[in-house]
Amino acid sequence: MAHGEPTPQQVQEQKIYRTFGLTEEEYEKIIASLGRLPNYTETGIFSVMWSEHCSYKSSRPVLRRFPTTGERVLQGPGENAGIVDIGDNLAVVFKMESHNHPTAIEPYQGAATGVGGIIRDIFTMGARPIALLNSLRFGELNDAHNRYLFSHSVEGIGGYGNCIGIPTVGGEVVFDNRYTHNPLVNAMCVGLIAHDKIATGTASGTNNPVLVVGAKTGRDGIHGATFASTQDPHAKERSAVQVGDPFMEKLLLEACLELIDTGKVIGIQDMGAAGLTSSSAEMASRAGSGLVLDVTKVPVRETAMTPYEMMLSESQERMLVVMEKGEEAIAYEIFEKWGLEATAIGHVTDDGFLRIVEGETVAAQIPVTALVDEAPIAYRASLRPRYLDELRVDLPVCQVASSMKDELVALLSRETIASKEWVYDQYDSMVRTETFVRPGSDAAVVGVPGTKKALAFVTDGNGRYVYLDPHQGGAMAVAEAARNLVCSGAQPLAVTDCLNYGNPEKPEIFYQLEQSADGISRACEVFATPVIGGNVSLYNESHGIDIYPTPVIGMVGLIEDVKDIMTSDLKASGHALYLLGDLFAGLDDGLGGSEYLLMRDPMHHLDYALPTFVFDDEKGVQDVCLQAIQQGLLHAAHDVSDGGLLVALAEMAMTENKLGVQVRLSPDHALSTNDLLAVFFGESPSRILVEVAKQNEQALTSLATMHGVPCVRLGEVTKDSTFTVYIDQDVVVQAPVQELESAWRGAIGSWMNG
Amino acid sequence: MTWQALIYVTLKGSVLDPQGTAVTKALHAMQYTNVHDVRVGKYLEVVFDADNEQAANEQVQAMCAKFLTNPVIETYTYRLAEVAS
Amino acid sequence: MTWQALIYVTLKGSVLDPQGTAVTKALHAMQYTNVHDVRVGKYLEVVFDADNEQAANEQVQAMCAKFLTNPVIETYTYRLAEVAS
Amino acid sequence: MKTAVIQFPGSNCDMDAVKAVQSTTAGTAELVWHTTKDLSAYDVIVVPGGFSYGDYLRAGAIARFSPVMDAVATEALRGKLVMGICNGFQVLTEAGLLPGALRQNESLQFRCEMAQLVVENTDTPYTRSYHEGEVIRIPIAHGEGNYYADDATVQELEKNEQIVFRYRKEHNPNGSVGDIAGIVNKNKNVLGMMPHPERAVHELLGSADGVRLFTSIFTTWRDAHGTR
Ligand SMILES: Nc1ncnc2c1ncn2[C@@H]1O[C@H](COP(=O)(O)OP(=O)(O)O)[C@@H](O)[C@H]1O
Ligand SMILES: [Mg+2]
Repeated sequence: MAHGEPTPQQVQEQKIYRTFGLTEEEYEKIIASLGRLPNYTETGIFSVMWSEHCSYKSSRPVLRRFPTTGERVLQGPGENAGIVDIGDNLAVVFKMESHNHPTAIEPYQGAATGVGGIIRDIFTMGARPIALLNSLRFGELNDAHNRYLFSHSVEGIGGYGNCIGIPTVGGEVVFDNRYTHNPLVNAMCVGLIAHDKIATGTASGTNNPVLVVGAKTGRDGIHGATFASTQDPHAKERSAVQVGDPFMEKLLLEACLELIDTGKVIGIQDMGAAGLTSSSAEMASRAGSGLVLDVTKVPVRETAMTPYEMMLSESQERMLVVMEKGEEAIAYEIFEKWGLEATAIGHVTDDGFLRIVEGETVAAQIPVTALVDEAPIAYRASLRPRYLDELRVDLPVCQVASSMKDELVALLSRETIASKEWVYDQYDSMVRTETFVRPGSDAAVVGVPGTKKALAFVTDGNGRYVYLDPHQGGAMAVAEAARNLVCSGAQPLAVTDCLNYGNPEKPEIFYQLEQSADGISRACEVFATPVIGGNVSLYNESHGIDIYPTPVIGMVGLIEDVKDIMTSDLKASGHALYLLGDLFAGLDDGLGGSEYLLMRDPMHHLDYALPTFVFDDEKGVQDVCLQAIQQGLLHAAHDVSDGGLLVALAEMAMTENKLGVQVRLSPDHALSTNDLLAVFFGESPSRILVEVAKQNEQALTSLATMHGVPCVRLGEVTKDSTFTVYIDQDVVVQAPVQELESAWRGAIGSWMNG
Repeated sequence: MTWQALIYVTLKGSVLDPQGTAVTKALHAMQYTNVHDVRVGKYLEVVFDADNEQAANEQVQAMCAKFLTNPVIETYTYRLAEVAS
Repeated sequence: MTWQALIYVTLKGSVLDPQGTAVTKALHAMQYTNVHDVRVGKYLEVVFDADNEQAANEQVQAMCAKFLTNPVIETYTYRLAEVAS
Repeated sequence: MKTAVIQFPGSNCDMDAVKAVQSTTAGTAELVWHTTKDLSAYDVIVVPGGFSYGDYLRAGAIARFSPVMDAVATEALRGKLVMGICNGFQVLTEAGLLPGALRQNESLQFRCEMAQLVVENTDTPYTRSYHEGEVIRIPIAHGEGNYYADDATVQELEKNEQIVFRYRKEHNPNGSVGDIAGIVNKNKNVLGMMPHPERAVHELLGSADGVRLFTSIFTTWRDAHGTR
């Protein structure tokens, strides 16, 4: 056999397909589709196309439940990224993707190539990328390896985004030891496009030429596939660490956009996981066509590469392009200007086969439908985990170290709550000069050139919540994302998601996946934010321990007029502070799921149920907030989330304006210490703090009353920079804002800078 | 005894070296077309104490494996010499 | 004839090396307290053709002076060896 | 006033510079590809920020050999205004049009934040609309912005009043000698600065303090040429 590879018979007899991760049934199915034994290369192609990563075999049935349509949706799931109309003949293109496993092995390159991959998904649609976000999960920073993973991932994300010149404008970071061995790195990219420039990944038109453009192909990431074992289904990803080249990608981005702009491109798709194999199969599948590709024509940077290696290589910064026949020269010219290669390697056929040739020899010949449409679905067993029925709903009894103030300071310096400046100051958040709200507020805001509009972006997810209540936790992630957009003055438009879970072959894990996806679906319906794309990352387990079920929601909102942009920092003394939503929700909800409980009772913090969440309450609070912003009533808005009420208030007070806060709570009965903790640090959802000028207080309260939303006056913004909380006449927390601020700002840096 | 280790770290041969590629291209543009290949790596000079040569060797290898390089993508070589302390 | 130049670039002694300081600190934190000093530089492997050793030496020096190093802040040393082409 | 904004492979603040010139002055600005060999048609040349050639080897090291750089040197010699911002500053030092070098930040990290600059010298074509000693807010975004020159060179710079911007005392974000953020050549027609004035041209961007840098350039040009 060519290249010293095993023969089809040997593949069968020695069960080589097992080392590729194919099961017995899957191998039989391949034989049935082909009507013969697959050769070595074909077996490799099937194995990657039918892998969890490419085929979504465990998650496909779950993903079908997402609402994916809406008035503004121009492109739902199925293409490289989804597209949503924002008026003026413009549309926003976005998607989120995970790069968890490579990051665990080589954090800098793993995170960097994750960013590179998601950017390609956006410009492959013809869109100009305008913003990046990232959602990160690591183990706690008191561990040196966690610090290593964290610092190098952040450096890699910055290294790629900064170099390519797309601002990284937002994201989130959570630290919890459940992620020690499986850090999560999810990257989101957003692009802008004119309606008539939308490109798709279709290989149509018999005889149209197929081009490989961008970087040369090497053996990156193929050994993994060869040695992957069925026991460790993601071993293949793990050994597949590639080095990214953001400079190359910047050139590729400019060249591809210039090429798409000529109107001579039939279809274009980036080469991500499973490189040439998946890009060609998917492009042919979308068009119902076939392809012939000659691997000897692919530009390579290593010698003696086999068809198998060529098809499975995951070298970065490459795209597959189908051009109008006879127009190839346009591509050659544009790519040459940018110092890149563009090479025709084959053409479109009408026979429905993906045919890989090596000069005169046929190396593989597979029906496209067999690779894509007939990919197996694994209907996983689902079982409600026992712990869910044993959660407590009473108030935990916490030992308060000394004062409430000290509790607040301790919470503010928790690495999950603390300022993420250490992270986002390493990202260029301003390049392109359209960033109107930089990282640090509830959502990032980026202007739409040539209009009065702006777009707001956010990523949100709380694995602990989803662990404690998969359905409601999923819904709450969507609600929090929407709330953050609303606080920034934006109308939520649509969602992309990254579903990070443990091993789906465990029924309890599959239950978490299924239930949380349902919760997300329900919430997306309520908030009218369809899911237009996303990504699934499974098998995030090691040593038998699975990560928290961690769906991350990326959401995009629209601000019709930049005058409505709102931030969370206080603006002026004398203004009033109000809470939209239930001030004393904590008395019923307790501290379940809260960061406070994790801090004070790490052994039992998972014993308590999540706060209640009611869609109507959430919707009401958001509607009032957004309308108040649009009516010009507010000067600041900030939602109450991680850390609870006092953390949110303190965050608002930490501004350059050197202001203070004086608030007074007047409960209708005396509160015990545990009651107070629940009110101050409980994480009941559906609440937003707002700053209002005196003359607008009346208007705000009437607006809230009209919507039946509780709206309580808490106190005022003060000139002296002190943070004071009264319960009736008693001062229960008092601290210089400066003291709170240094605890909050310095926490991560003090771990990282040693 | 005091030792100096000179450590040369490069990306593994099969791993893409974008920096090396860019430098090669730049040299070609500067008319150094006789240059075939450039690879760019890291160079470290580490001065440290160790009781004997074997201990010194062991420490260099341990530091490289654990911290100074990532064996997933990098390889290294080193030279070791005793120096006046 | 084909040559390989191994080029070691370091910051001049008078220029602070914050990277070296950071590596030293990290090694100390990992209990390698016997490490006195680390300096971090660049390492380049350049493969090129030249008619003879002198020409090869001249080319390496020219490339370094003009392009591969910045004499305002860096110095370099190199080793040269003939390799099979 | 015709401004050329040089575009190297990997430049990424090129459009930002074009937009800034257009929105703050009555002049025009256009992108000029790095293979261009003649810049005589332009009054002002901007070498913009970004990662020319990926910043591989050293920031600015490869770009400085681009064909366009000879033309930049020629126009600089003729007294035209040449301004390097961030990566542009790195390119100009590598090319020898400005003294010194830019090293990796002392923190070893890329830093992006609003910086506070003291305007040290208002007697340059770039700063005539500022007040001496004024503190202005201009963003930085760099990993290699740590300006270095040996003592003799720094003394030269001081003596000739070539230091244009310094970071505010105690607020030096990168460890540069003498808190230097921007310098001019002896002739004062070539400026290099790490902070990004083109990112501070509108209140929505968090500061409009960069506007006067562009209006200074425009006024200088107008004084020399009348209203053409
Ligand atoms: N990894 C990150 N990258 C960029 N910005 C981040 C990152 N993590 C947090 N931020 C920014 O810090 C601010 C606070 O984040 P977070 O506490 O998660 O906000 P919220 O609780 O409102 O969701 C936000 O503006 C966010 O975008
Ligand atoms: Mg928020």
